[in-house]
Amino acid sequence: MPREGLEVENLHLWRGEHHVLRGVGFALPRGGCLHVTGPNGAGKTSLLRAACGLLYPESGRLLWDGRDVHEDLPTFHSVLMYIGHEAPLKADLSARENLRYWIGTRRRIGRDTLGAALQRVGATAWSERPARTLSAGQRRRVALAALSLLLVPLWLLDEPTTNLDAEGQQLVGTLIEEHLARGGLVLAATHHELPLPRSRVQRLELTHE
Amino acid sequence: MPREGLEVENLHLWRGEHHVLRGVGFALPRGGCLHVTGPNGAGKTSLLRAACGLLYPESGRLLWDGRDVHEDLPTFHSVLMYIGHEAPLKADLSARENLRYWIGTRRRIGRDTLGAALQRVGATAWSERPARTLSAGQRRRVALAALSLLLVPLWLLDEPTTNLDAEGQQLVGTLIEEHLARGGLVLAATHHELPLPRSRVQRLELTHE
Amino acid sequence: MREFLDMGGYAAFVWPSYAVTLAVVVLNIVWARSSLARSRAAARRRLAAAGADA
Amino acid sequence: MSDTRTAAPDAASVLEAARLVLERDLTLALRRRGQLVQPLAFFVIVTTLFPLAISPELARLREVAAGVLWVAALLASLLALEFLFRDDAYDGTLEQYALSGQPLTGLMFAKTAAHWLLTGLPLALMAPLAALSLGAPPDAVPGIVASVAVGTIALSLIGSIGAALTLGLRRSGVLLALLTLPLSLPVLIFGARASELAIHGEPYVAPLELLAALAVLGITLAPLASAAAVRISLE
Amino acid sequence: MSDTRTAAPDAASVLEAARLVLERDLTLALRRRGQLVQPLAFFVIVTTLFPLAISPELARLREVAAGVLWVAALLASLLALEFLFRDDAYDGTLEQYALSGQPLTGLMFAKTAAHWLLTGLPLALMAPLAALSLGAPPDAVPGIVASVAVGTIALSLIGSIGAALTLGLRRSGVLLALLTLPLSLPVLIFGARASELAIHGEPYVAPLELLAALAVLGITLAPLASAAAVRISLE
Amino acid sequence: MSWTWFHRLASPPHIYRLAQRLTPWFAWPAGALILAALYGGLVLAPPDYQQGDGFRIIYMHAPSAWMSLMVYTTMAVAAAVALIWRMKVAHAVAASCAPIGASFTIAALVTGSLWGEPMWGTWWEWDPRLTSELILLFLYLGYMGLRGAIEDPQRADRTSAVLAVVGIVNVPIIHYSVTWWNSLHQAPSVMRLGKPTLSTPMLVPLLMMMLGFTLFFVAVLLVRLRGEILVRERSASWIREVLST
Ligand code: HEM
Ligand SMILES: Nc1ncnc2c1ncn2[C@@H]1O[C@H](COP(=O)(O)OP(=O)(O)OP(=O)(O)O)[C@@H](O)[C@H]1O
Ligand SMILES: Nc1ncnc2c1ncn2[C@@H]1O[C@H](COP(=O)(O)OP(=O)(O)OP(=O)(O)O)[C@@H](O)[C@H]1O
Ligand SMILES: [Mg+2]
Ligand SMILES: [Mg+2]
Repeated sequence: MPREGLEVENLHLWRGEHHVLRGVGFALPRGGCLHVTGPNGAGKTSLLRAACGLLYPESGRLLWDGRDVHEDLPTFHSVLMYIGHEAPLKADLSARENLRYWIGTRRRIGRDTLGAALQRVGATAWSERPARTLSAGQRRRVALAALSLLLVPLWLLDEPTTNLDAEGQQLVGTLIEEHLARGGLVLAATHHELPLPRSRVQRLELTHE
Repeated sequence: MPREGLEVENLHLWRGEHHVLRGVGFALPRGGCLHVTGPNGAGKTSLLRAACGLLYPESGRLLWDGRDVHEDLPTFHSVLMYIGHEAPLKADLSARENLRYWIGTRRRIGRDTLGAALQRVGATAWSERPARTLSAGQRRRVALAALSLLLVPLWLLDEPTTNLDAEGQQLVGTLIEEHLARGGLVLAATHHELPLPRSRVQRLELTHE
Repeated sequence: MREFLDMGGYAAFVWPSYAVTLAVVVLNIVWARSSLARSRAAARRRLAAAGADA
Repeated sequence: MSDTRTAAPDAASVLEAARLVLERDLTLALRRRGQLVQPLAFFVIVTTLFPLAISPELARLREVAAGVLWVAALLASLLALEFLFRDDAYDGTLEQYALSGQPLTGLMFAKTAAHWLLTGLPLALMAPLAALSLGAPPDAVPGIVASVAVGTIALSLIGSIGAALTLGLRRSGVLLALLTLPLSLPVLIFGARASELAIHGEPYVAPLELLAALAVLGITLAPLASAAAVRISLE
Repeated sequence: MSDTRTAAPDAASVLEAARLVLERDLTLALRRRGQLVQPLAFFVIVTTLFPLAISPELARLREVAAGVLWVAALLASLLALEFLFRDDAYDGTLEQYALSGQPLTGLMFAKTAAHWLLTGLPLALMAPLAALSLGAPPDAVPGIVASVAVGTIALSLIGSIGAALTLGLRRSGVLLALLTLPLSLPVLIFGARASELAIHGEPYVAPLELLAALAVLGITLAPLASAAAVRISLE
Repeated sequence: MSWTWFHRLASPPHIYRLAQRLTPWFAWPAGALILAALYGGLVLAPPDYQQGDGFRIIYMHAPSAWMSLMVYTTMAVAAAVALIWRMKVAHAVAASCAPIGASFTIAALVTGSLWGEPMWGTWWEWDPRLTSELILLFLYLGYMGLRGAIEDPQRADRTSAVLAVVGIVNVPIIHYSVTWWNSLHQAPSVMRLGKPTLSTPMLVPLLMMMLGFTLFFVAVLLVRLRGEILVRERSASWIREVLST
């Protein structure tokens, strides 16, 4: 029987002239959290983008529940959520509208659910203002709301705690813990400790060369 | 005799419909470092942008060496350096070229000086690559190099440690300490501790309302 | 010979056509070889740089 | 507990997703008051430039009316195109579309439809006015409206390919024109011929059919090509 | 110790700063191989569109040659304009210019000069070819080159105001055209008249002088206006 | 299983060496055919009864025009293969084709123009055949411009491949434009179903020239291909080997 979860085998990835990932491999079971660390330019972002199929590795395999994801990318994409360095918000739409159009392409979503998610990230006060006027941390919080709305199994988070205040960082920890408890998988890259009990977290340290 | 350094008196700033800064004031003498903290959306970025004259406050005064800065903005600008949430890099230029054109509009700069600054931030290996291909932390490091090249008195830093690895965060601390030692002033906003001895740092906590 | 060169009065059209087309042929040889030489030089440089790293 | 294991029962269908994409683009355009009138205004200005640059005699103008009209429509459509994908690429929206698990082709089709609704359709409604001011007879109006409406569908579709191809590139404006204009030439030729025939009161069905054929070809091929190009641009 | 107290002795002068801004924009354009030929290619394509849309007869084309030439030049200049400030606004460069302690007017002037060198000048050099292919006589070449060269200076300057004004706005392309075109109308009219006179072998000095006057007016006013607009956009 | 030979065949080192070995087998016959066809076309073929010696432009024009279309088709097919199977070698083929095709398109336009002046009394006419051939040139230029504008070689490959595939719609338009629209341009005389309409002494040099140009294209393509493969290859070991020779 194929193993459940995400498996990465011997990944080699080039970016331009640069051999960034040299044989990275790991297995992330259901309910597992992998914390990717490493110095600037080690390839954390590249690994995350390769793991969601946005970058195509030179060699190596990427398996979801035992199946090569490149055989059917759309299906793989429908089980994952990737949040990069920047929250993908439209400057002219409010936080609420942004969420509606962003999450709406993936699942049906009611007004109440949306309101609850916004409230959870402390966005009620500014959820109707154009995203252009939001502060850096507020933008991040909208991304967190999106995350909490999509109950897909695999979360790929690039520096999820950036720009967040102490309470926001704690919220990231809570969201991740809840996700793990319901059998989700988290692959997160940060330079700081994840706001989680250490025992819950596997680590992968990328290095130069 | 007017006092040296930066003084902010009773600053009131509106952003759109939003009264963000309500009577903020502080005095930052030569060699002083002010760490602005506060929850997301408290107005840290707004304060920094107002302090360098990009935002015009509703009321209150901003004094540099005892003179109102709005009387002669260009002169005030020539003594300060502001680094915002994003490093202002041109995607098609290399790190070295970016620095040359960015810093070059302010001071004459030799090849060696530039090389030394790049080396200091650990950029030698990737200083000739287009900025488009740099990782988030590498971009930040280029901004640090710019900072170290401009020996202007007043540094305004918005989350300077974002995206930096442990060593990069330490570098920020060292740069700030050196700057303070030569009589410079630093106004920095972060959610994390500044990598400096606590005794060197004044704190200003902004709150909602 | 002169008659041949005159091309029945069409010399001004025939010869330029031949010149242009044959020039394209020759230039293609030159360009292809120089492009290959450039790539080889670049590959050599890359190898040297990789060697320096290791 | 197990809700992360099975496909969510409330997953959105492609149609729902495409409808939301379309709605989003229309909302965004309407949000800026006056956004809607811009391609129109551009079109009107270009068609008024000509009389200024050439000659104000109506007889002479009528001769070139169809050509001017079509070149203006082509350029107006092109100018608006730039923004079809670019903002979405900058702010990461396209990335999320590509990762949405929905067929990207469908979402691209929705975006192109929004572009046509926001530029092509208003241009078609506006064209008669411009044509009349250039000396075309009132009888020509139906033919002109029909040809501009159908032709701009093809232009939007061709343009979506060009816009997607130039996504990663800064300063892509001129390159976009360079890539799109050659492919748009047939549209221009048939469109101008249809309008010219309409202006001269002759039957214009033949070129209009060719325009329609181009539009159908575009509908089947362009979303595929631009989805492929978008995916590549994210690499 | 005290080097933060006095103005640095190695401070760059405005001239040096402006030279660097100019050099930077030229470097950026040259970086992409082929960037330089793009406005040209666009210009050539637009001038080939017209014969297709209007009629291939040279006699008829010659009548509209000057107008076509100028509308194409205007649009080529406009398309390239979008990028004059937009990228710099996105990546924070303009902010740094505004905070550089240098007079922003000088830096704006340098940016506009770069724009002209990259679009206006090549257009002027290319215009004769386009004119000849549209049936203009060879004698008209000096007049056409001169009028396009001088006219595009004015266009770049006017455009810089428009580009700066629309900075804060996304989707600014069409709005930019809307703001810039009316201001560019005089340039278009005098330019087309000068070219037309040149094509018909008549003296074209009068409109050329008016073009030059417009360019000089632009040089004195436009950088001031665009510097002010840039500052506002940063608030 | 059955794919192993395919991948070995398409592996960069194999193709590189194969290209190196095959080049002379195309280059020399191409040279011989072109020289022979030149002699046949300029000396042996009799003057045309209508066009006199002016018709001899055909030996440059028709082969160049043929090349412009054939090379584009090759490029588009290679691009499609490369996109679908993610084959670097196919990308390298497509990239090698563009400059060759563009140069012969220019040759076709110039020779056509030089032929048009004496035959139709005009250098240029906005006729469907001529216009669509000009569009072909713009497509080649757009393809190369797009490649040049993208720094990352892999993205450049894949993006420009989409354009190459899309542009293929232009090829049948060029070919059939003479039949679909009534046009100034000659109706097909060689490339048509059934019997060619040219007389044998005129036809033979033309066919030889076309074949010669085609072989020439393959030879040039093979040379360029090696360079393009080198640019794309990451594994250092065989490059070192190849460069040492
Ligand atoms: C700039 C002007 C011209 C252009 C762009 C042009 C373009 C072309 C093209 C693209 C083909 C290849 C068609 C195919 O293989 O499907 C072709 C073939 C040919 N052209 Fe031209 N042409 C031009 C002028 C002329 C003129 C003036 C003549 C003669 C009076 C001429 C005679 C021919 C002939 C005989 C063929 C071979 C036809 C065949 O065997 O299919 N062309 N031309
Ligand atoms: N243009 C604007 N119009 C209206 N409100 C604005 C505008 N810009 C910012 N704001 C609001 O002003 C407040 C302060 O924003 P600011 O960016 O200064 O916060 P911050 O303290 O830097 O937050 P963070 O920690 O998230 O970076 C926020 O609530 C923000 O939503
Ligand atoms: N398109 C590209 N071309 C060439 N090199 C690239 C490209 N993109 C990224 N790189 C390089 O690949 C390396 C890995 O980049 P990546 O963004 O994955 O690093 P990271 O670990 O996320 O760093 P950070 O901590 O700074 O976010 C870096 O050295 C970067 O410069
Ligand atoms: Mg990263
Ligand atoms: Mg902030």
